[in-house]
Amino acid sequence: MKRGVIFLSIVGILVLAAFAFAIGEFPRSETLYVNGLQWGPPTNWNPLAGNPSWPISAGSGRELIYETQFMYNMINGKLEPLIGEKYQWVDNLTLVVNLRKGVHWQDGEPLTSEDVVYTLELGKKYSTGWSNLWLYMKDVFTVGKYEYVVKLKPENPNRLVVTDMLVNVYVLPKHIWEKIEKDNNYDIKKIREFVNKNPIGSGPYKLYSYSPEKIALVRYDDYWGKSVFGKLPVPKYIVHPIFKSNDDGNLAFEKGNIDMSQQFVPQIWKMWEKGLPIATWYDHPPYYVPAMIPSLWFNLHKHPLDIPQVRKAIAYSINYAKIAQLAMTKYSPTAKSSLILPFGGEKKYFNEEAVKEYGWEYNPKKAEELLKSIGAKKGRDGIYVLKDGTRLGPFKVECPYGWTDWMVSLQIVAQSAKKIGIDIQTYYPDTPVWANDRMTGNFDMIMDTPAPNALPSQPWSRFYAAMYSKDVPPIGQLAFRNWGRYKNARADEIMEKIPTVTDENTLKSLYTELDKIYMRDVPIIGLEYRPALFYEYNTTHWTNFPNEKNPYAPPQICTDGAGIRALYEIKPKK
Amino acid sequence: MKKLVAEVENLKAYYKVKGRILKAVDGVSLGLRDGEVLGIAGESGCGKSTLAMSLSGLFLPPLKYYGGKIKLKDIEISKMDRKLLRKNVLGKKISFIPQSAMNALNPTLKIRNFVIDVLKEHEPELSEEEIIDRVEERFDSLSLSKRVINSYPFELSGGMKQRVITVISTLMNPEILLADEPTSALDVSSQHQIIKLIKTLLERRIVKSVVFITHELPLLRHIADRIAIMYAGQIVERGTTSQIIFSPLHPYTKMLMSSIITPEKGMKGKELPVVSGSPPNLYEIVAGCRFAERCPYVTEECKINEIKFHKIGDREVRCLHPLTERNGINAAK
Amino acid sequence: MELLRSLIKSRKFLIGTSIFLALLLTSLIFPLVNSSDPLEMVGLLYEPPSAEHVLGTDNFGRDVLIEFIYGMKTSIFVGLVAGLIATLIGTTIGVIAGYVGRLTDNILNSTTNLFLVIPSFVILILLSSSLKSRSLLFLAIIIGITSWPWTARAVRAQTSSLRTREHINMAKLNGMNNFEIMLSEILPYVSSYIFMAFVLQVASGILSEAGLSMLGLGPSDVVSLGTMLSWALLYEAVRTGAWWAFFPPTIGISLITFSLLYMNTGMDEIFNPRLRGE
Amino acid sequence: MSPYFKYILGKLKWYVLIFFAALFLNFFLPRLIPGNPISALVAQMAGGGASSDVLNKLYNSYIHEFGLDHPWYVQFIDYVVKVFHGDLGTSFSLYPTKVNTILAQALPWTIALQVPSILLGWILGNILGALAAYKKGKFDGTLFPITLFVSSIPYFCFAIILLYLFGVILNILPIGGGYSMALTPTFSIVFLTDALKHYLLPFLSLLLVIIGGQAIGMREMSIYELNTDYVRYAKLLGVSDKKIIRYVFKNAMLPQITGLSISLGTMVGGALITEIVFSYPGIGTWLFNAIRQQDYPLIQGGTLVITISVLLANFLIDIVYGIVDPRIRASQLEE
Repeated sequence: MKRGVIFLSIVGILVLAAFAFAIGEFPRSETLYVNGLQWGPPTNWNPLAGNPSWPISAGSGRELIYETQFMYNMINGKLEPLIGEKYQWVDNLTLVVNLRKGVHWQDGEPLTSEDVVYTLELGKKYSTGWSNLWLYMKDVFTVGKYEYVVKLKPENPNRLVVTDMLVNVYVLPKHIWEKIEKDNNYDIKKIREFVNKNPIGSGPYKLYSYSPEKIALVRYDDYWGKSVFGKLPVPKYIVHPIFKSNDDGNLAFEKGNIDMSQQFVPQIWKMWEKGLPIATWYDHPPYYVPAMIPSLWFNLHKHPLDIPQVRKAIAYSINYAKIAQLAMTKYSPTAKSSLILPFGGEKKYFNEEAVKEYGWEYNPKKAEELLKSIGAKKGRDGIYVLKDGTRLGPFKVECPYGWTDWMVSLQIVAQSAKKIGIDIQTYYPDTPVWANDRMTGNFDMIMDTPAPNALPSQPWSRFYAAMYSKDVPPIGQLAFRNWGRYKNARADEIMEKIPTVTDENTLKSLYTELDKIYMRDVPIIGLEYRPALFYEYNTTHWTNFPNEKNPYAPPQICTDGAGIRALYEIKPKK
Repeated sequence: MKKLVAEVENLKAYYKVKGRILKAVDGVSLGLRDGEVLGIAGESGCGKSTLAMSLSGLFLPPLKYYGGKIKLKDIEISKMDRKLLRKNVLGKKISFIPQSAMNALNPTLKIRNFVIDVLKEHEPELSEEEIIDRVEERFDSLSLSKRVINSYPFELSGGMKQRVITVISTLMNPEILLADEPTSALDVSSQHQIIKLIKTLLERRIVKSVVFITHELPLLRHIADRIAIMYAGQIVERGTTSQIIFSPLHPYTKMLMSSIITPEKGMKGKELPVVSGSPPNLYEIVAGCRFAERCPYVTEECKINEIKFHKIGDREVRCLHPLTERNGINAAK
Repeated sequence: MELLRSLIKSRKFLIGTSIFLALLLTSLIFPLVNSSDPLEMVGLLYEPPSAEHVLGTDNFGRDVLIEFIYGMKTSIFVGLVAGLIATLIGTTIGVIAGYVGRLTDNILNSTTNLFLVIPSFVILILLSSSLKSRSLLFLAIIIGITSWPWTARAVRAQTSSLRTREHINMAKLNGMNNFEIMLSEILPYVSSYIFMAFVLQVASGILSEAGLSMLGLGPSDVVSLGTMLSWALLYEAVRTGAWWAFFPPTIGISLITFSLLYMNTGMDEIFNPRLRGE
Repeated sequence: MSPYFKYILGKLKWYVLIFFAALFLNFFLPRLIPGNPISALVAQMAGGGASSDVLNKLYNSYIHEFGLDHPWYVQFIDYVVKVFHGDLGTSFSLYPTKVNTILAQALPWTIALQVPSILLGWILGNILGALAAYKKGKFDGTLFPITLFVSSIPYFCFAIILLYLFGVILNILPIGGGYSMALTPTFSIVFLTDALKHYLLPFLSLLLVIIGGQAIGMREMSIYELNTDYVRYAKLLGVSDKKIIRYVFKNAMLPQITGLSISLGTMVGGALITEIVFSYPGIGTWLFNAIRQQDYPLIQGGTLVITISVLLANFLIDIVYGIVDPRIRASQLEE
């Protein structure tokens, strides 16, 4: 009897405790749910580790915990002040940056130019994501508490890459990281293993909790920006659930459990046609703002793909409109034959006439004419054979399994090519295999995006990733760009020149010349235009998200770059 | 003449498989007297095992009862409720020794537990100790080792298993023991032991009468008092042991007697036919004598009507042209 | 001949075989009648069934019905080849282990058990991820070489029960060598079991292909029922309610497997009369 | 030494052997996959425009950190030594998370999903099979083809159909994951009911297919046993049906126990796919992601944990089997 009473009371206490635990960890009206920015479980928040988790991960939560000096606005290509107040190239080799006064870290310490210089120098000391800066930077030093100067190397003065640094390198607190360095004996291997569970940044949010299923941030109410912007971000919590498949994430978004999503949702307009309170930046095709060019790369050292006419024939055979419609479900305008985007910040360099004169478009007839012009004949199986007896195929075209829009794009490439008489077969290995094939040049054709970022240095970065030949080892060894091993002295020369030029007219003519070389040699074929980040929102719980008609912030998912301004303006529904 | 302990009249037991009927026992009549061993012989597939099963009154599907009577003294068991039959008759009044001792015992059950299960079924008031006492006593008296009781079946040799089964079957002193080829899978010395055991059981009146079924007609010489020869679901000849063995009337009996019999060990259910030719298809029985196909003395007359029993002296035979008793030459010629 | 007659009499065998043959023949004859390329992209993403596309279109805008029929052919092909390989390896190992006995048996049987215990599907996933060429034949071979242990086990059991039979002893006395004995005295006696095991292996081969393909490890450039499922899952057919993308392959795989299992049950009842319940 | 102990010892020897073979396979199979895990890792962290030199350095430092620059036998010995110290290494793709940590998080989900579904499926399947064999006739005639068809549906197809039916059409159950994103795993009613909701579909899809497969096996075994001589003999001795069914059930169960131990590997394999389809946070999902990422330590750890669990389960079954089936002990005596 007695035992029974004890047992019952234990059960009772447990039940009560259980309820106490479960009630409202994240009140819905104070929590913004986002997804599509982190796929695996979180591992660390260490910017030196190489693969930090959201929001430290590259290009998806740049101003939340740690901040960059300026905020990039992908719509107009401008750099907006944050920690940095202004920057100026005083001459071709000297950059002067002024920081805002009164910025402080989340532990109360002031943020000064010491911190910025220290951070940049970490990249010199260790292999980090921003170590490449030191290929172009000679020196960096402070001038007082709120100013610092970057000196470029006269032999390699790349202003574009150094400018990128202002919007994509997190500023780290010197007083904390010095200690971490010391604790780990200045051994980068050990420093990388540092998980940084409690990152101290300068931003408006702190890491609240994490598990393999989600990452939660909580607002830091003493944020320095409160006085500057006059208010704090509205959501008290930002939670990023980690879904294991697109399905789960998209369903949660559809149901309103996710407020802002960066996932690829095929045919998203069907959601609002169903009456759901869902929207994207544009309410019409292409729905998102295009920023990158996923492309088809050729192995330029494999016969017969080393023949430009063969590559160009393939370029003519591809039905770009179909890719935009079917693979991208209308999220892409039909791709043009240029490495310069005809939109946004780089539109000014796009040369319509040059593209018309030297470029290609979907035209199967022209493709076959081109093949015939180099003496190719159709074999009995319907596939062309070159004069030297080389059959055009079977070529393997490769992209990672699970990258759904790419998989469809390549299916269309294969089917299009088959129709004009080139045998292309799709191959979808796992991501590491694809990544490795790409780097070692172990492919016929492979799909990849050159320089997949929205950065101030575009479209230079794109050309550089696709065509710059210096430091690129031959096929078989690991390369880290220019997968096809393209080589052209004049192109290299132009690419070296562009980052040092300030005159817009010169720049335009240089880009046009570069683009003409690209169209002549066809080292890669742009297949579609893709947004840097998908941005779709559900107004069930939060409203006043920015969009084309209310463009108070760019579509940078409310948490990244200049897009973070949205966090101050969205409103809870009740 | 001793009194009858059991009587079978025109028993019909057929197999019904997928709508077709196999007439395995097709009108058999028999009488079993107190204290005697009745031998039933025939080649495989003649229905003798089915007859043995049917005599127990338990028709296990797909075997079905189609007519006739089985009378045990005054009880008519052929139409008895199966539950009552199993409770009151089987094991107690009629008991059975199955053909292959090899698989007749549950491999995962000790002899001891099986015996308890069997006896409890019939005498629920007995305690386990009493049962074991009684069984041990019985084993002792039949000079079988008591240790066996605590064994699993697979720990016993084939001959031993068969003897154990014989003892178990007779634990409740049944009036009739149906022995279905109890020796067919055994070597010669084990065969002798079993036959000796059955004789002992009879002498001590533990069982009153035995029906001994075998395909080896000569074997019956040492044990049976009377013999019935079975062919194609019917008894074709009946008589005393010496009559059947030494002066068969039916040509089939003669053939059974004269053929060399080589039972193959371990090939149950696949014994070679002991006589040339094969028995008729029991699904579609032809008119006339069922042996006609194989009979060396067949005449047109044989194939017309069903052959009835003919009395020749005190003997009965289903044959239009029985052999003479003296030299086996067809009497009609 | 008599075996065949008794097989035909088994309703289960008959039903199973007719379903299987019907599916197989459809998949073989259809391409002769209709020359459409199953890879042709005739529509847009997940168009619902219409008069033009009876089963709608899939994520690539392809006609699901045509894909389904070609997919069935692929799946059956993989199943047959994998089944054949598994049966060959399994029979060889089973017969040798069962007949030779002793140490050979010990070694072979231990190997067999090893492969039975380790989840073979995991090995299958690892092996097929390591394939550079995702061709149909390779896939079938890999499935075959990971699924033989079941056959080996069954054949070994049958063979060792035969080992002490009279006719084998007689063959030995007549100077036949082990190889000849295995070939002429054992194989014929276990052939019915081998065939039954083969049927089961075909079924399991089809399932393995479907499982692998569903994880994205299937053949490239060929439609199989498994790849159809994989695409449906990858392209969110379940969430978007495009049932026509995943229902046909599901039914297809299940029907083929069911027909083979039913066939097998029918045969089992004939070869093991006790199961007939008579 | 008692024969039973000898039997167990004999089995144990054999399991240790398999364990080592598995250890070996676990190490080598992942390394057969072409390409290498580091290029993906480096590619992932390198924004566009980074120079070859920097990335090259990064690449080499990772190769060194992960010990991939050592010859394979050194790596293998290192791995084995670590395994015996209970250390499964550090994940590549989730660097610097320990494999132990990841698996410890995943294992409870897998066990909670698989153990009950396999056991319950086995028990229910056996009862159903025995019932079908015993009742025969229409019960069996309709039940058998249905069961066979259900067991012909692959685990994952079944999972997809259940997902569509309950998750999308009826919209009453979640379509994936282990629990709702708004919750944190705690011991609370809200959490438990939520987890249960997520549990239902994967559990059901496993359960039904396992029931089907087991019922078919049991039906066959029971029919076989029902037609054995000992059943006939017991009947002829007047033993009641109740007792006979007990004999039959027990004897038919015995091969089913070995059957369970043998098909455990297959079942676990099937359950892994189910986890993947339902994005269930168990070992299967992790293992699959690890394979996709060529995360050697995580693949090795995952397959090792699965192999060990299957081996352990088999060993347990062997012990039980030795107790229930006297023939096993006897056969051990003969040797």
